[in-house]
Amino acid sequence: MLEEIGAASVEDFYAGIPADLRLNRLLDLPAPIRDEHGLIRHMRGLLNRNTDTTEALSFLGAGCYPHHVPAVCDEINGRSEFLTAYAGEPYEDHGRFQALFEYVSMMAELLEMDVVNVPVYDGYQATGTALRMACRYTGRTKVLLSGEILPDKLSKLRDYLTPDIELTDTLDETVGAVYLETPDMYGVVARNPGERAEAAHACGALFVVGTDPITLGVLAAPATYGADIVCGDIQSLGMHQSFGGGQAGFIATRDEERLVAEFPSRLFGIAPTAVPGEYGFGDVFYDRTSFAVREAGKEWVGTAAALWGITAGVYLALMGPEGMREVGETILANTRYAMTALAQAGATVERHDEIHFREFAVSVPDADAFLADLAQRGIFGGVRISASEVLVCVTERHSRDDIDTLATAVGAVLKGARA
Amino acid sequence: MLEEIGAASVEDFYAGIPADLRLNRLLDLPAPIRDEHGLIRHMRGLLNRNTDTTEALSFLGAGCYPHHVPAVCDEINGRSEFLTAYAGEPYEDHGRFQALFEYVSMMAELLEMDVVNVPVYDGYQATGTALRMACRYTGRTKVLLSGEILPDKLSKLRDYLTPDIELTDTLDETVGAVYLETPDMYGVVARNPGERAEAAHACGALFVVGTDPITLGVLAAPATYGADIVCGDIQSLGMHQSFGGGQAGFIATRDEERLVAEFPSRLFGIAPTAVPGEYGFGDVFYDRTSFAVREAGKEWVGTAAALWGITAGVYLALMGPEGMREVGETILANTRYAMTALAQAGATVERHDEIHFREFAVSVPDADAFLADLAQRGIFGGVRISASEVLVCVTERHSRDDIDTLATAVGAVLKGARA
Amino acid sequence: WDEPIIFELSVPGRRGLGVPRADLPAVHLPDDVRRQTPPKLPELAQLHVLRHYLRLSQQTLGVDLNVDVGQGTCTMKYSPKVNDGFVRDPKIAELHPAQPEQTVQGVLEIYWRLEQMLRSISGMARVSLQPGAGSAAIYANIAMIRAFHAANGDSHRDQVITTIFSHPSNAACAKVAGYEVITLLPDADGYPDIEALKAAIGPRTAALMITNPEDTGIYNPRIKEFVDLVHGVGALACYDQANANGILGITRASDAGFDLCHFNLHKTFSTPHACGGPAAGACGVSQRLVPFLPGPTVDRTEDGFTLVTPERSIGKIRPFLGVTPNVVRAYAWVMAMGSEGLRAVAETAVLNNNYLMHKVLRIPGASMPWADQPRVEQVRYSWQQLWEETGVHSEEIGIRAADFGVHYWTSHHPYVVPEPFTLEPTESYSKEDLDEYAAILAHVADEARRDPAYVKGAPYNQTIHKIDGTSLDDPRQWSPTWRAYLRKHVSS
Amino acid sequence: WDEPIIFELSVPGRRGLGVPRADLPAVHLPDDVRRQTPPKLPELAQLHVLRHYLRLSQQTLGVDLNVDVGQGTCTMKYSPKVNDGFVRDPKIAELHPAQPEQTVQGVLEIYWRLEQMLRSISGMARVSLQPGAGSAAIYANIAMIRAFHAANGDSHRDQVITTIFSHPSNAACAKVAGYEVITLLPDADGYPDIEALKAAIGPRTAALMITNPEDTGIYNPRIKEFVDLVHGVGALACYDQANANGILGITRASDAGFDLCHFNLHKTFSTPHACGGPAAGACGVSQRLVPFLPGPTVDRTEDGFTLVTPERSIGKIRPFLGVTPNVVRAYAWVMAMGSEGLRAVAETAVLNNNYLMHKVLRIPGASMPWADQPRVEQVRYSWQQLWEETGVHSEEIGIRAADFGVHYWTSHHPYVVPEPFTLEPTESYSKEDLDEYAAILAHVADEARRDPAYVKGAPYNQTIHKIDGTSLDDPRQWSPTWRAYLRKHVSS
Repeated sequence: MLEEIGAASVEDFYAGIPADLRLNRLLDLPAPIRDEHGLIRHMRGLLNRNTDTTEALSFLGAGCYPHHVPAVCDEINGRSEFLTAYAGEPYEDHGRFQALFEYVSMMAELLEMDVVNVPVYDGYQATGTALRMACRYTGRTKVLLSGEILPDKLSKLRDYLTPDIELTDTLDETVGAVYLETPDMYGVVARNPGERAEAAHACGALFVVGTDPITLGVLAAPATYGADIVCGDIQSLGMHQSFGGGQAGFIATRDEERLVAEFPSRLFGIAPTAVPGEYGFGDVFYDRTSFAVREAGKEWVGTAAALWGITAGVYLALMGPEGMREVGETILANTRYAMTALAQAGATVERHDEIHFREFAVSVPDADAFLADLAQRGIFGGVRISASEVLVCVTERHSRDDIDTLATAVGAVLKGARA
Repeated sequence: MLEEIGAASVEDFYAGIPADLRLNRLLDLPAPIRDEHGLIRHMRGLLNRNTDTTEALSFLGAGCYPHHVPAVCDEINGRSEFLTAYAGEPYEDHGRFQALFEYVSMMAELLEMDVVNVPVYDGYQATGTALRMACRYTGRTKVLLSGEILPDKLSKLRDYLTPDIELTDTLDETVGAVYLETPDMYGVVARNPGERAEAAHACGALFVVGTDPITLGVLAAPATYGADIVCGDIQSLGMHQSFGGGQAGFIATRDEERLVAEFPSRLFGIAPTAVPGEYGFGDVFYDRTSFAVREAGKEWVGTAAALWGITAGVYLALMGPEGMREVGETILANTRYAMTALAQAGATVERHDEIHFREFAVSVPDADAFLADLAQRGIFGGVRISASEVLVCVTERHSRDDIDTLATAVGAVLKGARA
Repeated sequence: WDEPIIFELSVPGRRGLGVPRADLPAVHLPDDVRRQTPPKLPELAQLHVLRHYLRLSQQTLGVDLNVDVGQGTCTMKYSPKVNDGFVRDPKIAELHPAQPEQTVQGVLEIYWRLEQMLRSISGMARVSLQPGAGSAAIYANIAMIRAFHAANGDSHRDQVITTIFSHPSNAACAKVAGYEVITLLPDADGYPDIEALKAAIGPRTAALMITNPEDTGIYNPRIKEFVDLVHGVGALACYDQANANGILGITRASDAGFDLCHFNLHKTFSTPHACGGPAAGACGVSQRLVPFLPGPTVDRTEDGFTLVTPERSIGKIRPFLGVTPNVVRAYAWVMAMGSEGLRAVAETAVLNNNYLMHKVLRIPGASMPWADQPRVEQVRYSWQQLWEETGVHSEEIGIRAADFGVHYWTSHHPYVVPEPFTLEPTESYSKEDLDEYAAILAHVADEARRDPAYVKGAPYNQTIHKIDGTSLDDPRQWSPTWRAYLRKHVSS
Repeated sequence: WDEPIIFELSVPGRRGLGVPRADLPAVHLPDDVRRQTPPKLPELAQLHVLRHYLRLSQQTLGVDLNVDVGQGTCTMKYSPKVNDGFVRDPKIAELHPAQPEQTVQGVLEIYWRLEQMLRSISGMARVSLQPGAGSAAIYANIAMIRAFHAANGDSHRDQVITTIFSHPSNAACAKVAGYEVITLLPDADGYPDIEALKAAIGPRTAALMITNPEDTGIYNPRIKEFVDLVHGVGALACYDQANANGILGITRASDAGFDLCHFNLHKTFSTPHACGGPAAGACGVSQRLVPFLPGPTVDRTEDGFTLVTPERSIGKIRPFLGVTPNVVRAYAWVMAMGSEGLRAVAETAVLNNNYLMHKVLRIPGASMPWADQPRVEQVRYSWQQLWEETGVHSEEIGIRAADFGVHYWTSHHPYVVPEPFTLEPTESYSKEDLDEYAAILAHVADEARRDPAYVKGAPYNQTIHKIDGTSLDDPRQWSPTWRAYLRKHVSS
């Protein structure tokens, strides 16, 4: 090939790089493992130093949840075509466009809203953007947060809203967005959310709701009680925990031009083709994006988490309305059972009288010691949220026996701590 | 649907089954597990009672080998299309036909023979059929076996050749096939195989060679020393051990009409289409099969092991001539090293002076105790072939450390046994 | 894709995979055993191997991709994806069959449990899961029959009786086992002719090997009489249950008195067909044949599961214990179904078949011989009338139907039913699937009337165009490998 | 396949999956929180869901399927299949990020080791693997820059300088972080205009955010001067290394004096693009920016690997530690490459690019602005001449090229290069692949001359025909979901 080009060596092509910037030695990297079996052996050596949640009994949640991942979800997102595609046009990647259009369309039914974006990185990002959208829409610079929010998520929001937007505790006419997290970090389902919507709207603010779509087979869609923007993470819908690698964010609004104009992310729309009855797809209102107008666009857009969107679509198609209802019912029942069982085992269950979905906190004398003691018994008992608080998560994957096992262990640990 | 047909109930369709044959109760089966997660939990409970060969250090072979399986092999044979296809025509299943044609074509290069079949069940079956083919071809009814053959394989051959063919130790004009297994069950590579071919041919018998294709990057193709039919198992070429589920058999001959006529299995040939330059595929000489003429066909044909053929094709394409040479060299070197190391550790290595490929036997005072002792140390030390003989297998997957670990353990076990 | 043959993609020096090299002395091979010239395998980079085979996969049509009702007798059904995961798990994929028994208790329990399930489904005393496929199971059955008679000093029994609508492997396996084969033809009602059976049986009869329902989809209601007649002359009755899908939980092999039966795990119990295997067969036997089963069997003891070889075992039918991945899949499938689920499978399959039959028989030119008999899980239809009117053969209809993305099969040979096509819609397909399939057939039949030459010229909408198959039966031209092709068609 | 929208396949009552039911009392939900009407999700059997998505997958063109050199700036390369297996392993897939540290030492070590590798490759002091993608890494970098200046009392710095051939996210992220953006245009030689830089810098400058080689494939030889100038006014220099593939092991961010840089693991380090994510970004920083890194970092101690939050951390950029599956894949890829392998990657990519350039520039009507400058790993070409002669736009060429089974991209906006197309052939493609790609472009260019209307009418050979996109920018018509479509186009 060099010969055909008429070049003496590959060095010719690097002529533009000055000598003083050239690294004239090899990089300092480990010796390579050139055969596949050797690489597998090396990687298994590392992986075997992990204990995963199929080996221990895990009640960890706090933003990354152990829901069941249907085999068909893995089959589809493992397909070479979907796994290795990227930015094809609506023609050669017709399947990618359709799969993502179907994902947003199924989310739209769950949310009862007409506009849903192609996924952003994660629920934190989605929330940050939703709040920025609301402030741009209202032309205001304050946000009021409600519902308890995970510290990590708050950290992200604080950074991401800087410097344009400040957080406030007072609802008045300077507030651009009232945000409600439900279920919140404690799994608490907010009561009478419609009243909050009305209060927000009365001040001219948008009502932004953060939720988990897996709740929506049983919980009311926020749009039905007045949400203007809904956002959150879709990891629950068919993604493995993957040490936090399964996150993806959604943002949904009603179909109002001014709101749609505030999305930074891509929106895929259905369109006719030259053949009647045939569907094509394309970008809706592309000119709002940074791809189109750089810094004049809304925030930015780039590679985010499309494959998880396709996967969530597969999940919703497998589950259907009945499946979503059933999974919600099972989780509600398991959560309540676990709260009761742990209370009976001697733990102090916080907010016991509220409606909890999937999560609740227990107060313990020493959260670190409590969790370490459970870990000794092969149980990941919960996520530490303060020196005396542990967040416990149960999903449809947990059997009654699993919860009883936890309760027994908790009883023993607390008794030991008191002794 | 019942209504559209005009039937009262599904019972109408069972009208042909007499009442006294009807099972008027439910089958006696375990209660079903209707959700996927529950099924996974149940199956994992069973599977976790297995210790696999990535958890123990295994030197088990004897017909099922721990070669490296390239990731691309699993990717291809896991594709929904290949996994769930079956008996499509050369049009809608063009890809299946081409993949199998390419498999036989690559095997043909390795074997230096022009005709290779679509896989039969396994190497035992391939050998049985190859010997029947030779006897049909020669019109004779005796077979002379040489090279040491695994007892299970001999069991299969005895059954399968009954009643038409008998085994003999005498080479004379009544012998239809002289069979040579190389490497044989002890891993011994037969020396001067061409002399055996000449002796067989001198008596008018065909020379049938059983081998493992993974040897053929370094060992001479049997056709080059006079084999008329070559047969064996392809599990080594990209199939997992799978508790014996990865077997598939091949049979190869030269392109002679009378020999081709004796194949029971399908042969896929390349053929032109209506468009110049385009390739199609189809069955070669279909009228010899039981599909075409029932009991008048050659033995029988049916679903066998096509997917493993496609997989072996992927393996050979990934390896190429250099890869096949290298893997052979590595195995030869590892085998010799293991023989030396075990001898130095105090084991009696049988046939130490012969050329061994992948396997060799050691004599021990008590094979069961020897293996049990090694198993206690996390080592599957070999396959018991008699009360005092153990067959040891090493492949390219074994590192020098692995072999040293075995040798050290063997030394300790033998010392313990002597003490 | 217009994908070349893989040899055409080869570039010298390319490699698809690194191989472990031993840091050890090389072994010198003497000339008489050393390969002298490297094999002419193709040389490609990994991406190019992958791309090639991915493209070929896209040119293949599996159950997962199409309305796969056109392969009657072969029971194409959905194989749940979750079950593939169990098979890929190292706890199956990386197990060696000669491991110490205590290290494989999980997989042995799966073998044992599936055997109990199949005992319940068939009513037989024991079930071997060793055979590699359905025909191998048929062969194992005839080998047991031969051993049984030999053990009873009945070696003079040298005839096996089968029927023309039983799978060809019944006849072919009996032949391989050394038997003369007598084939019964259907009577006027489409049933195996019982008078012919009476005429055929006698002291030379070793066994009856029969499918029921036969490949016509007709259940022989006098099957127990057949079995009794055969038993009356001291022979055994062996049941080919490849067509069991419509009768799961409805009737059992033991109810009709059979001595042996077989199942295809890859048909009835959902393991995928894998382009034609690996499959898995199961042989069920009555008490008196238990000693002859292939060995070893998995037995339960107080200390766990253990391998035992039956006292008069016919020996090995296949290496090791069986096609383990498919045993695992079939077990998981039955566990997810349960007794009510299996019955629903049978009833849904039969309903689907009768619904499709209802639609197909409305297509002008399509018919069904012995139309008075009820059909169970499949139907062998005929385009005889269409052929008479248009000259278009059944095979040609099938090739044109494939232009619409479905598969279609005629029947085994000989074509007792003229211009046959055999459809079995199983429980996996929806009403819409069956409507679509029937609509495609109706469309093609209509095309055949309007423009028979067009249908005969198919395909038009597939990877390749009409194949000229003349070379495939000509020894001077046939090319069963690329090297044969190069020799015969390129270099000369 | 002419595959319907999934809602059109719905039949009431069908189910794709069973769900675990708790044998426990149901929880009663009050009206204010209970869903009143079930969501109108489609109802399908599992086989039908699978079949639908498998068909859609076949209508999608990934790296594994085509000669994917047409997405310049995005470095489409082969992602070895073996690495996907590590990610599917429960030891990664079933790990929760809040597990006790001692139960995740393996994955923490992978994070730590990959950080060491990227430190070596970039020369930077530390590297965070938290960002979810390249643009998120750019944002994290600007957030650190902002925190750095704030910590130094330099909050008056409110301008960020970038170049027009740097990715749009540099401008957009800086804007989100509150900065005014100044964009440098190329000079006559195609380099970022150093005089414009000199004019732009000053006490208000917070940072320079620049790609090099830029999206033209041209390496700016005065890059160190740029960095020095920026440093001279107390600002930071931040390197967008999305285009790093051609310079791995050739030159490092630290060599030119950069304070921050980022990599895209899904471009340069082979993790698959996944239809547009999940991806993974890495931020490298010099010593003085280490305290500002997103938290936590993975630190090595005597007791093993542990999580530490930097003292002045900007906080979380993303939940948890990062996109773990891609971190695992990237680590395995570098482990298989080593230092010589990475250098070979760069050199092969650059050779491939120059070879393809050689071929493309021979196509009449194709050209390359600033033709005198050498190109590294990609080229932004122009069909300006072809357009003038035929009226066919670059986008139309791309749609027609897709008829031949390849993908092709123009460039980011604005089109500084007229009628642009940007090709980056990476190390994964063979000479034959590049010849094929160039031949397709030449063929289409020739078609454009002979019959421009034909090219403008494309596609002809794809799943669908030419899309009428007028509705997509019309609020009354646009339909970003099926329910919007039904409301606007069907029910009314």
